[in-house]
Amino acid sequence: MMDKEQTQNFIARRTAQELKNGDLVNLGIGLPTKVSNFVPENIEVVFQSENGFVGLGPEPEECDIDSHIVNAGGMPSCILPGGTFFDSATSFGIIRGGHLDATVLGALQVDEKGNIANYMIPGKMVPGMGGAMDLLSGAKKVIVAMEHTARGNPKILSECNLPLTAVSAVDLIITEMCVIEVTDKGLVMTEINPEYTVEEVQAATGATLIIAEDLKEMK
Amino acid sequence: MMDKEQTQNFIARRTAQELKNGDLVNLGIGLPTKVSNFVPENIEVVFQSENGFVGLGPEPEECDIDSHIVNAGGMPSCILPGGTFFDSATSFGIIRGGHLDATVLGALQVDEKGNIANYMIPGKMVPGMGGAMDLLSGAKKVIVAMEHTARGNPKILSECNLPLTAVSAVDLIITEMCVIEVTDKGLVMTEINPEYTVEEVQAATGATLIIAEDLKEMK
Amino acid sequence: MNKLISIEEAVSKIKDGDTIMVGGFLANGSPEKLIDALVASGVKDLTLICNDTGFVDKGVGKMVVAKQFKKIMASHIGTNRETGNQMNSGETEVILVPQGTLAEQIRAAGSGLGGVLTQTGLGTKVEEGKEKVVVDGKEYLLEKPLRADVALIYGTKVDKFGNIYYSGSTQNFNVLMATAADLVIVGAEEVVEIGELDPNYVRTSGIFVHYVVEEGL
Amino acid sequence: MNKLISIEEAVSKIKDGDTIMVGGFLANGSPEKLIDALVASGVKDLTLICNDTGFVDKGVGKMVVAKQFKKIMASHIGTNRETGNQMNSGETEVILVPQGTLAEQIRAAGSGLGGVLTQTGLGTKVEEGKEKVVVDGKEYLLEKPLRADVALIYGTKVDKFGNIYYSGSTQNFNVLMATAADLVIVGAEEVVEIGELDPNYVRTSGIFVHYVVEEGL
Repeated sequence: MMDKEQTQNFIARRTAQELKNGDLVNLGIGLPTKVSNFVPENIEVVFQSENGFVGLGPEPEECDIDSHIVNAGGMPSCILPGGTFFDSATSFGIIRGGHLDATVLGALQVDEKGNIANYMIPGKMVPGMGGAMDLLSGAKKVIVAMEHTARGNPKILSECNLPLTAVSAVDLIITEMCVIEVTDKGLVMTEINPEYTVEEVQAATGATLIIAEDLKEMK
Repeated sequence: MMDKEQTQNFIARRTAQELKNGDLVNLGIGLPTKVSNFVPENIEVVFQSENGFVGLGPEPEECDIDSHIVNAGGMPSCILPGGTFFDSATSFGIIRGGHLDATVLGALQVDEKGNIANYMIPGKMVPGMGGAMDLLSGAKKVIVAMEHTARGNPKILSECNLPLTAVSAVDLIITEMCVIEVTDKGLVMTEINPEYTVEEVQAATGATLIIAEDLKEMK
Repeated sequence: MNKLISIEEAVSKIKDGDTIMVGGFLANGSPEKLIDALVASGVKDLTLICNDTGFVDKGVGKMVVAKQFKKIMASHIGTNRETGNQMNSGETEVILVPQGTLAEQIRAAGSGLGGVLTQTGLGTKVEEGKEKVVVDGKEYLLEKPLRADVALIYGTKVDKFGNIYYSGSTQNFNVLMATAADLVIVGAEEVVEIGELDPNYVRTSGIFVHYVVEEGL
Repeated sequence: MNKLISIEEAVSKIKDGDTIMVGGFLANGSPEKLIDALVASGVKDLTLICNDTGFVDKGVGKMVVAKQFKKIMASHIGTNRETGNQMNSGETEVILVPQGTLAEQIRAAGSGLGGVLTQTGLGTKVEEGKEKVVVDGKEYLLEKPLRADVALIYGTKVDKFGNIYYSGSTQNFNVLMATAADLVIVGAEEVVEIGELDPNYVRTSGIFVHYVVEEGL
């Protein structure tokens, strides 16, 4: 069994393999942020920080800290050569305008229609949607990268019951157990972590998984 | 009788007296551009050039020519200390957004409803509206500065018959003959050039002028 | 035209019940000293328009802790537990707005546009009570312009006319809010003379700014 | 990611019948050498979206003289008599658009907005055939987003990734058009290495740009 950090790194590493050379990508805070640490060396990916720049560097430790630069999580951050700063309207123009090749977000719940809930639990935790609704509506490809369950409870459901962040928005779900494509026919599991059986993954999932004929091993 | 240049300078000088300290002002091309030469010395007025900056200088001759700077007429131009360059969306955000205290424009026709026609003569001259429709819709105060007639024909009418540039937009009309306020009751002549009689001005006008009780001398 | 005034004078212009916009993103690019002075002033019953409510000890979050808001419009409140507490207790009304929509609503107000047509929020709680407009067969939410009585913004280098140069990721909502309030006050990290800023580097023209306050670093 | 190509290669990407946007305002901030190369290429039946049609011997006006457009959308054509001639003879369709509306329509397309709500043009020929939307009792014209197949823009200093620094009044429509076309080609007065431009001074991010061409002065 992987510990929490190993699990998150495993998911982040697999997610990074979805990125293509030249992609412009926005990573949500938390687990998705780790994806930038695993970008294959043979491709160039540009990361956007929705608070106002492109060219977000992977590791703040590696540059001189400038108090004027933070990432979308509010943490001290760096800009890489070729990056640009801009205001929030320009930033979300990039996001809504179809200029973002992919976004990687976490989720509380995802369902077989590609609906996603990740901004509030009524009466309890209400962090707000931040830029998530715009990212889900505007990015060309939406990847949910998250742990498969929360305290043993499924997060992948036949239908979300928390307030939605967006409708029919998710393209791909990547967890420590498997890779799932959201299709018109439902959730298709295309890859499985060999540490788990199909039965185990299905048991941890609140929706019926369609098993791809050429189910592959998740690496 | 004044020649054409004297006439235009007379109109421009009177128009400049309408500007207040701290005003942000856009001047149309042609006669209105000359207004900047007559701003009273005791006030500061900032001029906007709708192609993308504020801080337009009055006389291009007085500065080093930079080929990257032109005014809205496409002529080489200068920016004054405290000026700023921006793009066309920002420029018209300023114009439509109510940030412009006044605009001075020329006209082919103006009528007693404050309607104005100044961008096309169907089948003949069709220069286009450029920024005029936005200026007329957005500026807090619209001043038409023009010669009273065109080849002897009235330009101030009871109703424009050329395609309108804007409806109920004009606040003040300044010509070589008089100053006219556009009011709910109609066109009120508030000042007259002492070279003309009220009858002469009325004869050169295609709408009935209301003569202000305290009609003043135009200076 | 010198717009430099003291922090005290600036703060005296904000009245109980005003709607204020405050620039910044998780306190990055927020006018920290103006916020401190507002906390000290005790002004209350304000409505806040801000990207987020910062932290309990940083950014506009300090005013949340001081209970100066009756209503808050923001895209994110998760970094300040006090906002969530006041929301859940009913003490403060909180309206959550998608970040890109909030940015465009402010821009629309500042640019004289009648509203924003966006697909963001369709099918979610965000669309409740809002009109939809169909353009070429596609549905969009009509989001209305957002103005404020006062905008409190930040600038890295600001000249006395109010022209602002921003460094790093501090532009965020400052550039937009500067255009959309009846009174715009900028808290400057550094104040310089008119003419010292290159007009090509300025992102907010001084024509939008009413007062400049020197905050220092 | 080096996007620098030759003018010939850039021009070969524009096909008969394409809709093109060309940056500039009365040829200030227009990619003059790209325009010359397009005239030489003989590409035709194009639709032009541009602020104005420049002059017969400067800016996009040279392509008007070469009769390369079947349709032109612009705010002003008065400085190029050839545009007026072709319009009056019916040879070229000319649609006049208020300048601020044109700017916002392009921005809307580039920003994923469904349209623009503006009062500009109400009560004039501009409103003919257009939908109106009422917001809080006020009437606005609904103007639709404007995209192009190709945007030909200008930059004063451009790095090889396509980041653009503009000097003076050359930003105009370039900044907007860079966001609203399937293919964006920038004609650079000067090409510099990636990292040479200060990220605070760049107005168009290279993420919008597909190709960079060196025009020189």
